[in-house]
Amino acid sequence: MSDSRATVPVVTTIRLVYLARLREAFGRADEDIAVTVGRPTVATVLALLRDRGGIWAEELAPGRAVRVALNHTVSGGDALLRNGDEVALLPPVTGG
Amino acid sequence: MSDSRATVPVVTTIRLVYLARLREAFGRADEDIAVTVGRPTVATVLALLRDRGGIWAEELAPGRAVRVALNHTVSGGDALLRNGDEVALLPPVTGG
Amino acid sequence: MPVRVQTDDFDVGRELAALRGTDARVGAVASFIGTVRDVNDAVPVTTMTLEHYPGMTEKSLAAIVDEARGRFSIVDALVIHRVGALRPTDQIVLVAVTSAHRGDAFDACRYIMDILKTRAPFWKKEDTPAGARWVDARVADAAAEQRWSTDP
Amino acid sequence: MPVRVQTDDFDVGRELAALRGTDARVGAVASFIGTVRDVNDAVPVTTMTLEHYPGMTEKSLAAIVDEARGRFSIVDALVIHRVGALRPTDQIVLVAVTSAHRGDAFDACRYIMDILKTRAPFWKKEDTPAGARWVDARVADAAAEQRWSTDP
Repeated sequence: MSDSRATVPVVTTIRLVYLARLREAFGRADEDIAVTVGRPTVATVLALLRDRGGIWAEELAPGRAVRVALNHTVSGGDALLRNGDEVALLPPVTGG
Repeated sequence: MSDSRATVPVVTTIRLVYLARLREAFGRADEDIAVTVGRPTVATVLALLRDRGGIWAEELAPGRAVRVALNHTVSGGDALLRNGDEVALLPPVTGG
Repeated sequence: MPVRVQTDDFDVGRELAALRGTDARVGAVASFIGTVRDVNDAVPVTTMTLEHYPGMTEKSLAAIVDEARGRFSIVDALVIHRVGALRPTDQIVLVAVTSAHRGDAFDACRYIMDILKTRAPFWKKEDTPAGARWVDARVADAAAEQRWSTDP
Repeated sequence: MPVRVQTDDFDVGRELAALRGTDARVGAVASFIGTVRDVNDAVPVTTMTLEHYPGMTEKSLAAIVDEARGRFSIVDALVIHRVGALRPTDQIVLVAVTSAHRGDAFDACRYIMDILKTRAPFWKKEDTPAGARWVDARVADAAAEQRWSTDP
């Protein structure tokens, strides 16, 4: 019993938000994804998105100028994610 | 006759303007002075004023921060003066 | 509230008067207004749309103002940034800073603008004769931000 | 006329709007307002009187604006300086500059203020509890002017 409980995958639901040019490139403003990896990070989510291939792999290729905001604060790839977190992908900003 | 004409002193009339603290120190806003020196300069006028002694010698002593404007433009001591020129004495400015 | 994101235009005179209030410690008010030009990178611009990331934008602007407060001796600061559809000559952004002395007012105002340009989540999309295009980030803006990190 | 000396107050919003006009080359408006503080060098100030040297003042301010035009890429500039009796929180001076880009607008606005402070023939006399006193020129202002002469 305790063994079977340990093998039930932990699901972390993350809200993804795509801004500006990325919203148009991906054809959506936001989505929820379920991450089943243990202790998921921002990098985990980016890898999952790249695995979709096509425009996803292209826009999120390493070296592309995409910033990530975790719960409205700019974040690095190793930030740990918790259920309900909001991860936004931001192209270079051009306000002011 | 030609000799006596040469000895008639040339008179250059200069309008002097005293600004701000200097106006109060000298007790006057402006005055006209007649300079009889040939080819008078700004320095000539300053020397004449210093020769008055007292507050004049004190305020216009070399090294004091007094600027001179000749016809509304800041000027050095060797600027030549002509009849009707306006020479203003300016304490350090404090506008803005 | 020193930070606002809004679609409506703003009245600079009224905003500066409100920021100054009756505070007689203030001797200097530095301000900056960004406006829409009718040409960008040599291409005519007829209209533009400014979008942002609600929630993060206000947080980001407030953090920039706080950093300015930490770096410079200022009395108060205001940032207003518009979003939505804008046309040439429209006002986009107002940054205003009050201080006892002009050096801090100028520095803080410029600092806020420079950092806002590279960090606050706003994006411009321009309508041009060749179609709509997202504005590219300017290298000059990154350089302007960098300038502040070499300060003591 | 980009330079005015007047006893009347000025309306910043109206002045900036007039300076910008409908010129869609303008992308940046930097402005500075100097205001009367109620304390100077730790002494309370109740009122002050600003005097100037009529004729030279306008010429001096116009020359400073011309120098700014020569140094920076600007569209237009405005300087308004008040004279006469002023009280704490009153506006003293407005310097505003329009440009395509913010760097030139900020630089030119600050340049004009820095040079105005050390060259334009204005003098402040403050009324304090200990009596009236002419304001001393500030060392910091001379340093601010000097900063510009080390530029290329």
